[in-house]
Amino acid sequence: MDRWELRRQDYSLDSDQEDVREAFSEFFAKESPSSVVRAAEPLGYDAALWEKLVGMGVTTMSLPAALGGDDATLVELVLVAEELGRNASPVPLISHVVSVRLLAAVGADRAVLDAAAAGLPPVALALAPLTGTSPALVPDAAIANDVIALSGEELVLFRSAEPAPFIANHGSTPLGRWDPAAASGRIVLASGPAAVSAFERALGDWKLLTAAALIGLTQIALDTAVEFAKTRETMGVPIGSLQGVAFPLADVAIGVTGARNLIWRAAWMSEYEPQARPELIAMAYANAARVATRGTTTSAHMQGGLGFTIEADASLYFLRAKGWSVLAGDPNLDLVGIGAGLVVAAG
Amino acid sequence: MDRWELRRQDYSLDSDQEDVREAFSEFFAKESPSSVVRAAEPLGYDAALWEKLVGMGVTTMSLPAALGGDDATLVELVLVAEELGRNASPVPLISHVVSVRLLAAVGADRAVLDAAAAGLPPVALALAPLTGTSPALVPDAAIANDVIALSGEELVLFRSAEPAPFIANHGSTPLGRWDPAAASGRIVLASGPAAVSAFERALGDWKLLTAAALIGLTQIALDTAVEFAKTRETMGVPIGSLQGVAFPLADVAIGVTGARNLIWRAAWMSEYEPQARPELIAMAYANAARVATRGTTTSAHMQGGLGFTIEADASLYFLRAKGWSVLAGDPNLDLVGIGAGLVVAAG
Amino acid sequence: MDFSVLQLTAEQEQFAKEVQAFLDDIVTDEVHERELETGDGFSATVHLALGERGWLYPTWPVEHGGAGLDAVSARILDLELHRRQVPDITAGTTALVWSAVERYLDSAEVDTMRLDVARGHVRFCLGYTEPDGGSDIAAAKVRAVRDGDEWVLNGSKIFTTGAQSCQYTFLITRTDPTLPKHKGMTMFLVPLDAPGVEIQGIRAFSGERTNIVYYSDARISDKFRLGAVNAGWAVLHGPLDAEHSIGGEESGLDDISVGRSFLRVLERALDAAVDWTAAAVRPDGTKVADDRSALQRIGRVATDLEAGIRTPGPLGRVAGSEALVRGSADLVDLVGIEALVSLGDRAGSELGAVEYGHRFAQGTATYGGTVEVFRNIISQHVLGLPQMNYPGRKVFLAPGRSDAMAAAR
Amino acid sequence: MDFSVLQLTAEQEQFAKEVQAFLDDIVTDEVHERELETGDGFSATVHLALGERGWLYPTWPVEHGGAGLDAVSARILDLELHRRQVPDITAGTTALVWSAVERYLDSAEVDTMRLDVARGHVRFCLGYTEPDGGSDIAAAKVRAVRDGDEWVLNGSKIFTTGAQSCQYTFLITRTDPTLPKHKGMTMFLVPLDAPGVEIQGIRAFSGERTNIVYYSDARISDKFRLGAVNAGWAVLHGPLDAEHSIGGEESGLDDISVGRSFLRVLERALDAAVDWTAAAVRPDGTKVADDRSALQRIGRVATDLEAGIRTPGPLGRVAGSEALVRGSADLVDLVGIEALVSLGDRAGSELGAVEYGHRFAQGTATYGGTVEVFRNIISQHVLGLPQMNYPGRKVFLAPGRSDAMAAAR
Repeated sequence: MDRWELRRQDYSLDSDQEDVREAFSEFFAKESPSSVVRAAEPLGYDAALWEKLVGMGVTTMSLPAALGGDDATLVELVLVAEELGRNASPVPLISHVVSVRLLAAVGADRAVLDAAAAGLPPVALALAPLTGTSPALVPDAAIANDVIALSGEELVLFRSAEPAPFIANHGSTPLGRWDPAAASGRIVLASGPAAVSAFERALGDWKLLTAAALIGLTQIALDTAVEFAKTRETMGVPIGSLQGVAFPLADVAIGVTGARNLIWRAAWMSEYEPQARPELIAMAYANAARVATRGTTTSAHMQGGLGFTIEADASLYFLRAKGWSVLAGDPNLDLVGIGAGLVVAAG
Repeated sequence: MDRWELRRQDYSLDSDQEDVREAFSEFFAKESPSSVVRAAEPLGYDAALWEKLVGMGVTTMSLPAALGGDDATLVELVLVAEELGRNASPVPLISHVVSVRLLAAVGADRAVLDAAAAGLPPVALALAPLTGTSPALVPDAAIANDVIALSGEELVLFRSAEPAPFIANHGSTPLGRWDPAAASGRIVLASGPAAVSAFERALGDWKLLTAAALIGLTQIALDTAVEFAKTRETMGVPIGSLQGVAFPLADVAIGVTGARNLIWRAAWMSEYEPQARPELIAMAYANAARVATRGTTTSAHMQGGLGFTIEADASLYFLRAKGWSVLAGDPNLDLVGIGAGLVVAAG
Repeated sequence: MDFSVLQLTAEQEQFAKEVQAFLDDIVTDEVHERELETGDGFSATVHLALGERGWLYPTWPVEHGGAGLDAVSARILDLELHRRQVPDITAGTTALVWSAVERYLDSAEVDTMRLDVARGHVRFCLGYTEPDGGSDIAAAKVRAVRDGDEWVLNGSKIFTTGAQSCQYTFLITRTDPTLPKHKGMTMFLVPLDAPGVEIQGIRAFSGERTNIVYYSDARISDKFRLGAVNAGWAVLHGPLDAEHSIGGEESGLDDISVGRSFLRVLERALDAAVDWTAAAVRPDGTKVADDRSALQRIGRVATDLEAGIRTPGPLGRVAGSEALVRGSADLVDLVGIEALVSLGDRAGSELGAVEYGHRFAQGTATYGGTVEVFRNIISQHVLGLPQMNYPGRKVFLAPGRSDAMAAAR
Repeated sequence: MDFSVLQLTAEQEQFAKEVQAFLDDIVTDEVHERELETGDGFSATVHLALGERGWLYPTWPVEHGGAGLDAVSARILDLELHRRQVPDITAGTTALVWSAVERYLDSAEVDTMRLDVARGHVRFCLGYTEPDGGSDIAAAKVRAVRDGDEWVLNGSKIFTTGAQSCQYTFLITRTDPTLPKHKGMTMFLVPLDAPGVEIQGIRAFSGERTNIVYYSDARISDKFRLGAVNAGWAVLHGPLDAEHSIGGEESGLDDISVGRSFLRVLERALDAAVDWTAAAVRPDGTKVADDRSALQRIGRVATDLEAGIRTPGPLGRVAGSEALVRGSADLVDLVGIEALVSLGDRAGSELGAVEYGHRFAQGTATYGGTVEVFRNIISQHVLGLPQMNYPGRKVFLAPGRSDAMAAAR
């Protein structure tokens, strides 16, 4: 990589992007307060909320206009995903949007694409390639009839009459123990290298959107902790005036701010120059996973014993931060991949 | 490992051990103040100081009485090494003592052993097995004529007319670029599996003593920073009363205290039940390297800009902490070994 | 220095067998299932069965309801209870409070109560923290107002863990708001069945239950006052210092780290993750056991665990919590998606220990004072750093404890 | 949002070539050798040569001694200077001070001085910190006493970096000790050749040189006073805010992180360690490049580096320093014993960047205020947390900056 390349460093949002952010910020704030999040536990799915969100056009916004979409880019999608995360919203937005983009990218049959884009029920994506035909844990499979998976050399849309059995989990997401052998239909979307590269691109999209959601989650966790620290007193002073409280929260702010910009940059590059810095996705994702783990832990902790209770919203953020960040497996393997890429480039 | 084994947990020193600790504490405090340490830079060797230390019997104390020693155990040696570290003392005590123990363990010729035990000049140990005959960086080789090294299947004492050329280095230790091909004499001490196991035992001893020295270094760095924090004021209060200063220093204290006990336990086990928990040496060493890196960094930093100057003793500790902790290579590889051992035991 | 395996006498060997057989009998699956469901930190059947044998306070003399055990036998029993994960929070709080009760309650009452405590029929919880008070115990606002031979209590306490399983709470109250913060407090042993006392459960995301206890014109007899009126801070200090400081009495037998029990949770999580690693195959067909990046992280967690176990007293309290918080998160990462499956949905797999560990970990940074409270203690009493003169300055330890802390260095 | 490669005009392309040719000429090996030896952070030959072309303050109009460059051309020049590691500390301090000089010095003096500054003949350093004062600048004790049309200075300043290469120091003094801390201070531009001014060098373990400057009855003309008597805190604030806050002017061209320059040191160390990893073979014959535990750590450092570059303003200041401090230590570990060889003893190997990085890193946690100062700024101005009411409370930022900070969030 050329460390002296003359690139713009413009992180500002244009007015369309500001509008997208604001619209979804308002939507989630209104429709998905923490009471809604709690009511959807443990499954982590509010079908009515999802239906409203589909009504906002979220499932098609990033499709080309020719396919009924709005040509939104990954940059807009990460803005939406952050707002989702900021409300810990119980909707399968990320895997569904990524799946629909994948169907469009591989030129899936228009009927298949349109049905998926309709969003009801959502489509799930198996984040790890299938090994044999044994059941696998698949995010959102507990609420989806259709699951897209890389199976050997083929990218396949598996159809089932019923969603997979729900497995209760740390982050209250609609995790299913999904059995490819139980599928009643099987549509091959691509095969050979095209299948693998389409899958990897989709996995990259998923990681970027999940990174954004994790940062939204961490931002709200931080905001909650800051409010607590402003008002709670110990030894006659607000706890937030103590460096032992303020400095760890400042570190969360530092982490969140850098992580957000790194995600934006990775999304922009992924959209406009996907070959230029492919490792940025892995960096944005692994970094967000770490920032979220630490940030939500710190934010819950700074609320003392209260932050450890299920009544505190801090608990929602803490559990989801870890619960979302390992759905695609160990995020540290992304670091290994980054290191390997650098060493190969140098070798 | 049996996590429920009924073992004693007695970390107290007996009176002999207290005497050893006190004697060397006094010796180093008197003979090796920081002015002596600075005067010996960059080589990191004060021959007169070393001669005095040899006079204390340090080179023979851990030999069996039959070989002219005092039957001191690894436990006493780690106490001595910590005192050395606490004064950043410019003497090759660790590699020399380990080398002499190694000579005794392999039943080296009495003349060879006695000459080595005399300590003048010191004997060095190559911490990595030789690869071919190319020159290698060997700690203390810049002041030693004799270097012990594992060469293929043989453990060899190489003799040279002159010490290896000194290579200036981060921690101001007598690092030499030592060339086995330039040796004028070559005494085979052991061969085959016996050579490897003797070398590994010596390397374990070296790691334990180095861990202890690193902890001594970190303790004095902490003590120095605490004194500074008690007296230095900002915003009308002593900086040590600010949690932003006090908490990181408390973390150093926690790290040092646990690391010291872990070293003691590893030394005791290595001496009395070397087969029971062999990974304790790697744990004690990798942990000490990390605690020392962080602890001396924090301690220097808490002295602000002054802690960054070469005039501050903090600089002596900071540079040596890293400079001593990678002499045997990447300490993180010990963590890989620990993990591998656990997984093999479980598999 | 001595880390040798204990050589048991024939009697001790026999005792160990007896303990195992007894616990095999009373610590049933049902005990653990009930604990998972309720989060009580208490099993009445086990508690009473142990009390029956004098094994709740096993070193107490037999005539006081103990079993007169020697230190080694007591350690055997203690390890077996931990190994079987016997819910023990209420046993712990009862023990903490008893030292103050024994010293300050009317001696006739003490004599009556001692056997009930030893047998397990009387149990105590801690009424320190208030809903808006955090770790600043000396800011207590629950009011106690004298009315003849009675006191009238009003206010509420939070984190009164185990109240639902106890007969009394060890309550710190404000009896004179006009006096300086630490001078106007009085301690009581409050019967939890008194009218006006209401217990409301709160669940932590670890599954543990704690409580808010409301006092609404609750009336208690003056005989339940511990120590002099307005001298409550001194009464509190025995149990508080015990909670804040070195656990073992330097017996050379006990674990030296106050955080040892947290680290047992990390041990279970680590062992489960190591077992998983030994067997796991990734989708690409490679074995996790061959991945040195995974092995390095296992090595790191195992090392932090070992260092934590070796860190004494309150320093070990912080080291243990930090090792668990960080290590459990690392182990979830390592195992990945399979680590997310809830303990209850796991049908016997050991991996639940990883998921549980990550939830449980967070509470350990708060129990008995946050890690920040302990860092303050270490800063002042181990390092001797100056104390900030906050408007409502807190005294963490009685003066006498400083020396013990410094000695722990 | 735009991260595209800049499309240069023909003129800009031409300018880039011109810059390269010119710098090839003036930034010689000798310049770097001298810097390694002296730690001055300054090369007189390079500084004057840049000044001659108007490239010290390249966006200044030509008539002021600048080169009237457009923003893109200025960025081209800036990157080339960084790429060639041109010693630039004194250029930086001069730029910080100039804004205050221009505003507060007598306008005739300013007009005289401007061209000399632009040409590089007049240079400024910062006289803020005192030997016993730490980062609390407002605690300044250096006394300035009026004597007719002169001021008499007594006291000493530390960390006056570059004083040995400068003509003036931007000095904060105490002119009225009876007024509250922030109200009794006055700023001066002190000629360093004035009698009674003595400069004494101090070396950092990074090799950088800084100074203690002693003032012993040093007399300076009142014309060197900047701003009103006792109004020094306001005068100081322009340069101090610039140092503490967002570097670029949101041009969309400049690096957003105040810590960017620290991270260039980490970049060099990382690149060297990666090159080493690609080739290194361990004594057991395995390649380091095949060791996933090594690759993971490289990936971590590269990721922290990338995140640091993306972190804006003072947040990036902390992120950059922390990434460098942690990352450089990790890279020394990775490379092992070969990483210890001193930069000077390395005979051209790139690995010196790792060893140097680990030494240099530590200063970045202190420059322009410690990372703790910046965490305070972030706590108060980004998070809006309440400020402790310390006896000698410090004002980090002028009130107006709060909004800019909040906007950076």
